Amino acid sequence: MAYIALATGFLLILIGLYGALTHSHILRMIVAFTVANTGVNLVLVGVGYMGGRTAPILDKAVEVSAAAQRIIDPLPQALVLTAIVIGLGVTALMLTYAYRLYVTRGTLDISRYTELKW
Amino acid sequence: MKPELEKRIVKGPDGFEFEVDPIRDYFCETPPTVMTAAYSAIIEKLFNWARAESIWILGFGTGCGAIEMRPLMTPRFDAYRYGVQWRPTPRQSNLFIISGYLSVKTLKRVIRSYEQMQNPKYVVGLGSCTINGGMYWDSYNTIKRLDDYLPVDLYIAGCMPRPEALLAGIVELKKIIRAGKAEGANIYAEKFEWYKANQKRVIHDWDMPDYNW
Amino acid sequence: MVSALSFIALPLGTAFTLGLLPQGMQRVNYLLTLLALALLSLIAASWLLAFAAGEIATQQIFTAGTTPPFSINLQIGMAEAAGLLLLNLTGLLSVIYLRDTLHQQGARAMAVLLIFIMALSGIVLTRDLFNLFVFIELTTIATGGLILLSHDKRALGAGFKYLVATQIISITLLIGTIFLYHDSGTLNIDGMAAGGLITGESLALFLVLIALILELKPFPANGWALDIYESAHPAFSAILSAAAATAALFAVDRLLLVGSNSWLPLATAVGVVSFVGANLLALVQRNDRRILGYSSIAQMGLLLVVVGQRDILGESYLFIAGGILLAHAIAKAGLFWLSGIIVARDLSDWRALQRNPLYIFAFATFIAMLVGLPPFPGFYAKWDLVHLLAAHDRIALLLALLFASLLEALFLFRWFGYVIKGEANPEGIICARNKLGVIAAATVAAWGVAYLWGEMALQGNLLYSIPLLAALAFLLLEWLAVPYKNVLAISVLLGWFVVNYADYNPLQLIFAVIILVGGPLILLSSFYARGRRIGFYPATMLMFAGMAQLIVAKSSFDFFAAWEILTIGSYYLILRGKASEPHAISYIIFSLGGAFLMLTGFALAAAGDLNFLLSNLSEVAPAVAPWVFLLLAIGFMTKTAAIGVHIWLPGAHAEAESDVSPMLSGILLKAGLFGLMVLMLEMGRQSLYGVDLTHVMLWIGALSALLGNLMAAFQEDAKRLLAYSSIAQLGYALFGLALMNHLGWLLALMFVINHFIYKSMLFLSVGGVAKRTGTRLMYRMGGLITLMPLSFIAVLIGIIAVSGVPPLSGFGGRWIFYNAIMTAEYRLPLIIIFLAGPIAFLYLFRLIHTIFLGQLKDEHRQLREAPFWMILPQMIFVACLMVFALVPGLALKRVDHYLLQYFPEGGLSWDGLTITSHFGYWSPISIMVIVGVIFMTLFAWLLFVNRRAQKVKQFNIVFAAERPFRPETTHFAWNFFAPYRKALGFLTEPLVTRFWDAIGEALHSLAELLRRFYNGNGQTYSVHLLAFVVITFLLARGVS
Amino acid sequence: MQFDWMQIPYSLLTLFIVLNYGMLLNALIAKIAARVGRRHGIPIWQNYADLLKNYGIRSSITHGVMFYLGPVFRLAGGVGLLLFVPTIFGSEMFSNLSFAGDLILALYFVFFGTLGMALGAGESGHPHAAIGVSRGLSQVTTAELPFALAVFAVALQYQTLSVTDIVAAQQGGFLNWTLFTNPFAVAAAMLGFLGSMMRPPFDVVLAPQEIPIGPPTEYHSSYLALMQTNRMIFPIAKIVVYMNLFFGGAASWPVFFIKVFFIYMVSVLVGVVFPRFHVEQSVRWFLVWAVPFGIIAVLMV
Repeated sequence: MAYIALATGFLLILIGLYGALTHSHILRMIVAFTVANTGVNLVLVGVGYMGGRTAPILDKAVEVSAAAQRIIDPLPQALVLTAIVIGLGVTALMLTYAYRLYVTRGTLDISRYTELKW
Repeated sequence: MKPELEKRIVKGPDGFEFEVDPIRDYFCETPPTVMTAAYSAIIEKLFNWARAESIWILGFGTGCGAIEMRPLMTPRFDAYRYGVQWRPTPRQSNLFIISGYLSVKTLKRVIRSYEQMQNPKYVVGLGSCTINGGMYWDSYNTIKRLDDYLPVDLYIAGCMPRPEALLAGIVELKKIIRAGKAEGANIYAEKFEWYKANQKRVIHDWDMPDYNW
Repeated sequence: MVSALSFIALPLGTAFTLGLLPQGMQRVNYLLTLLALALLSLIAASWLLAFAAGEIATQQIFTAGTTPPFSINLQIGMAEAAGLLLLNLTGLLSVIYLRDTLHQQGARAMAVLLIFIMALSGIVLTRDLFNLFVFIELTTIATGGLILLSHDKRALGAGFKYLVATQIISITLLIGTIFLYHDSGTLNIDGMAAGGLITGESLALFLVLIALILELKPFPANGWALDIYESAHPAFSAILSAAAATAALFAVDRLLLVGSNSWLPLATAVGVVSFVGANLLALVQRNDRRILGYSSIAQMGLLLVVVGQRDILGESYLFIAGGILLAHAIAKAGLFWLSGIIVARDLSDWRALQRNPLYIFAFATFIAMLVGLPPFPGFYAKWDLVHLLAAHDRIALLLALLFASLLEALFLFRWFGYVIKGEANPEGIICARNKLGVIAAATVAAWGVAYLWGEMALQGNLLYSIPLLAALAFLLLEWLAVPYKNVLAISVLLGWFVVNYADYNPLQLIFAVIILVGGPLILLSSFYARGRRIGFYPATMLMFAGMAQLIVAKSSFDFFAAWEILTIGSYYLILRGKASEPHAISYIIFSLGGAFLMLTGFALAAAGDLNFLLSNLSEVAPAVAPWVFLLLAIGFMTKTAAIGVHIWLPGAHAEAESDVSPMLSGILLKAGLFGLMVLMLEMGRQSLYGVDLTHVMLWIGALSALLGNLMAAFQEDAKRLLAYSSIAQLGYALFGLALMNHLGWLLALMFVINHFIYKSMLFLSVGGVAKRTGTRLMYRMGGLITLMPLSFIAVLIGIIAVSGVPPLSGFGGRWIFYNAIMTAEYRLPLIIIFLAGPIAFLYLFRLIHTIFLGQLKDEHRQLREAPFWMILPQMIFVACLMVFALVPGLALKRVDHYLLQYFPEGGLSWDGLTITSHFGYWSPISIMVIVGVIFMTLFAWLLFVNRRAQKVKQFNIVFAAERPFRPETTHFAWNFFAPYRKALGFLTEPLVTRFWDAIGEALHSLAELLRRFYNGNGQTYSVHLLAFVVITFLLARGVS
Repeated sequence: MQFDWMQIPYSLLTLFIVLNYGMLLNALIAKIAARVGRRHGIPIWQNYADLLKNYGIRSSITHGVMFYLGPVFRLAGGVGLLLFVPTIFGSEMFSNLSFAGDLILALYFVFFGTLGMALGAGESGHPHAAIGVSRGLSQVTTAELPFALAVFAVALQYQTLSVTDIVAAQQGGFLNWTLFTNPFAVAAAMLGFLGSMMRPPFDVVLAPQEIPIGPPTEYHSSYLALMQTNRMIFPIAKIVVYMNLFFGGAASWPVFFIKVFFIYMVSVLVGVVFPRFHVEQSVRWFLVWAVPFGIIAVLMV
């Protein structure tokens, strides 16, 4: 299972990057990066997953004493949560930019924004 | 007057403007003076001998007679034997041979060159034209009497005189010099105004100072 | 001590407070922001002081009540404290700078700025990998926000490109992080390093590392960053360049701990490519902010190299990295801030700075700091870096760094040249008090850091040297009028000479007299100047300070520092000329190039000894000794303008001011000779691949003499003529030294003295004439002898002396020359130098004839003699020349004895009036008397026989029975040696100039070509990023 | 060697002898050249008359101070050169003022007159004077080169720069002359000699009609007389240097007269046969034909 998650994650990353590089529409790029981010998150979770263990929630099902052997490492999941939040922030910022760009220049084609170069 | 000799206003590098009068500023205008012998008689005699034995002719052929001067340098006549040689610059020459007819245009150059020679200096008129105009006696643009314009020490008559005649003339001139009688330069200085008046009478585009140092 | 957590908590808290405060209280918000940053700066300063004083050791701060790996920990040490101080101060100053913009944008902008500073502080402090990621993402978001501060509409597009790039970086970083965690079971960086589970080959480690390196915007995957630098608000760019890059560097430095140094070569490689590439591309930039962006990237590359080389830098690591980092941060922030007050964006628009010398001073400070000139920290740091690199045989890297530094110097100084020269647009600058305050603070900080680094340097603080201080003191006296400053300068130089007189050995004494007595003599001519002459005295005194220090330097460091100082001083001096901008740049480039070669030479010789004594040059290992000799010799020869590296000289000397040219020619060039003397005294003969290097120098000297003379003969410009003549004269001196025998050296010293006297004199006279006539072209002068008789006399005496005709002192030089070559081992070069000799007559005659003789021009008819103050030193020089011609023993006797200890054979005998060598004899006084008597007798004779001479005027010449047309057409002057040009003109084909031009052209074309790479499209930049990652990885793998 | 007041009259005596010898020699040479052209030629005393006449010219002009001083420089250079070199070997009387300096002094003092003359001519303001100087200086740069190389070779050969010592080393039979011990040096020097004697093919400097005799165009009367005096002394003084360096010097006046005559004849023989060179041609000629001999001489010593 973990391998499927990992493979899917990497695939998503590649799809995302491919999308971001091949589409010149800014919104499509943002979507593509979101896909890639999802892939990254999937990889994070996939790497952290340990076969046959349960979720790291200490309740009746998992005794505190046996927790170390029964639950998976909670850290990657915490990381994923943070990463998702940050990803959201960045995506929001990018969208803001997209909006402002559209307002000022009336286009969302990234190849039109090349007045700064060389 | 040629434009380059006209007065003009010139601006210096610092922006200051002033007048330049070429004739006055470029040329020395002092008239010639009579220069008598400066040393005792015996030294002057020695000098006169040297002057006679060292005759430097200005290499300026003013007319058709110039052709007769050239053979003097050849082995056949070899004027060098008599201490004669040709100099390319009037500064170093003593003898000016006016070789034949003299057009007014050339006269101007002759005057300039003559005045640039140093005292003592001698003039020889070669051929009849320098005496009375010769066959050009009625020409509109040659002078008739060289004597009116420059003090001539010696005439060599003929049309044209042969090189031998020229050679004989030079030997005759040497005698005059040795006798201390070749004072053309001083005569020119003495009668400067008369000569100038004569010169200016025929030269209408006079565009030089009165005496060319 | 206030907890280091406050660096996170305080800005965060303030930011939230700002958010909570009601809208419209801008003043309060602003004060709050200021207060927070000021407080943070204070805290950082207190930490730094505590560390510096040794009161506390490096501290760990644990969060969440447990130790790693179960919690995040922070660490603060000396480096971190310094970094934090830098970050927060930059933030504080930028906030002050941004006052108006922030008032306009409101509390949110301030909050974002605070968050930005907080995140950067976090990057510096944290030891947790994921935490690092979070902080980096925070800076990204904050950056995204702050870019919008700019008024430039293009900033939007740039910001979006930036976000795209950071997306890719963060993906790389995250994936790397999780796999690192997977491999090591911890996110604590120290834990990973200590655990040893992460090997050098780890792909995960590579990904993290490359992501952090990408944060440094390495060349060439950095188009997005350049766009930001170009379009963002300069104050923000200042933070981005000075602070954000610093933080990223801390992160890279920390990550490299993992994997036991195996990725250091990667950092080095990326660094060196960035350093070279960015500097190269900067060559063709015209936009000020973009050029600063390139320069930032280059500096980051350099720092990455330092980080990558930390395995060999040992204890000096922090000193070097800190020096370069601080120099970069302060200078770059300062320049960005300056850019904020300039209205337009072209480099030449900075001319508006001319309005106030203080701006220029700040600008010069920043430029010097960036280039790494003394006394700024970069200088000490580069010195140590180069020495350590050389000690560990990393020569290729060393050369690459120096080459790139040269490129950097090229574009920076060229820029400086644009700014100093040309018409300024008075509207081109907007001054606000707060902005000026910030710039002033940066300038002060620059000098403060310079002082600090000097204090820490092993070699001692350059700012303690009295000559340098004296030179700098003249900066403070700029408000005085010229006469006062001139008196002061003269007395300072003479005073220094009197104080140190007793300590000089005879060799040093000769040079000391030329510098410290000859200098004031030339300075006499400066009295003619009016007004305040801003900039002249500090530059002059800087040059003299360098020279004065140079001749007494004991260690290679002191020598090199003095060399750099005199180079800077003379550069500023040269730059003062009217049309001297291109020549000044070629001067500084050749000088710095030479200096870098010297630096390499010293570093090779020192073998790791950071305080190498010059006297140890004789004990350099035989394997490197010839290389050391070669490098140092080439370095010195750039200053003596030996043929091949001479092209800077003619223009520089010709275009300089009237009183500067003699200083340059008479005094400055001697620095190179002094260096060569020290070098050859210590190292003697060296041969490389069987070629005797002194033999090569003989050829160079001879060719310099020949070609210098030949080119001088074909000049139309009087000062250029003299300049080429200097090349030739120095060629003779070089030749003398390379003879490596007693008389050869004496010859060189004789030339040193003679050349100083007559060339200073000639430059002064020609300068005076040029001043009066308003031109330097000789064919436009003529006939000035009666109008400027004293100048004529100076030139006449000068040319007789130069040509070596008895009875003047030049003949002494020739006499010693012939005696010296009697024992020469190599005879072929002599042929060249024999040919060179008579050619000197050509240009000397031309000089005096076309200026003073011949036909006077209309417009010069009312000229006056040159100003008194220019004539006075000339007359003194004439007197000196006469005295030296009569009693050369006065100066040479002691040197002759002194040289005996190095070259025991072949000294001269100085008994009585006659100077006797093994081969011949020479009696200067007798010659003078005999020639004088003959001359006077004949003159009297001529006066007697020619007493009635009539004085005539200029057109009273025989002219084939005609008269001259005009003076211009009668003055035979232009292309004076036309037949000679027909015969030997092919030797003066400007091959060397073409060679250097071609190199310059090639570099510029390459840069022009390479920069097409940055096509401005965000997607292309992403491709660059990805390709960079992949290619770097492949290369790294391939190499290891 | 030290100075002694007696050396002054002795030197003046040398000067007197050389001046008169020069007058006659120059006339003789002119006669020989005339005979080549099948002319009779000038009287042998012609030079005296010319000189006297020029001193006797009453008027003169001056263009300025340097113009006035030019001939003084010129003659001082000639006289100085003569007096700085010992004329007669082994004679205390005719070693002149050579205590003041060695060969190098002579070598460089040659330029004293040249330079002064060039300056004087320059002040006349005459373009032809400047053109002549330009040509002369151009030509001298390469004409001097083979000579300088030869001098250097000779100095190396005898390990001294003292003229007296060089002559001393050549005593004892004509096979000891440098001519035979170092033929390459002599060859180079003699080719250079051609260039410094102002005779064809190297006399374009004084081209009479094209640039009316070049530098002295404006000189006349007593100035010219001074220069003529120099013309009598200077070539002899120069030949004395050659004679001392390459042809064993002269131990007595008769030997001196003969050697000087024959050395002078070298340039005359070449001069009457060859036409004139352009400046650039002569520059190339010296570099191609004369300098290699000099190089061989220097390398072979």
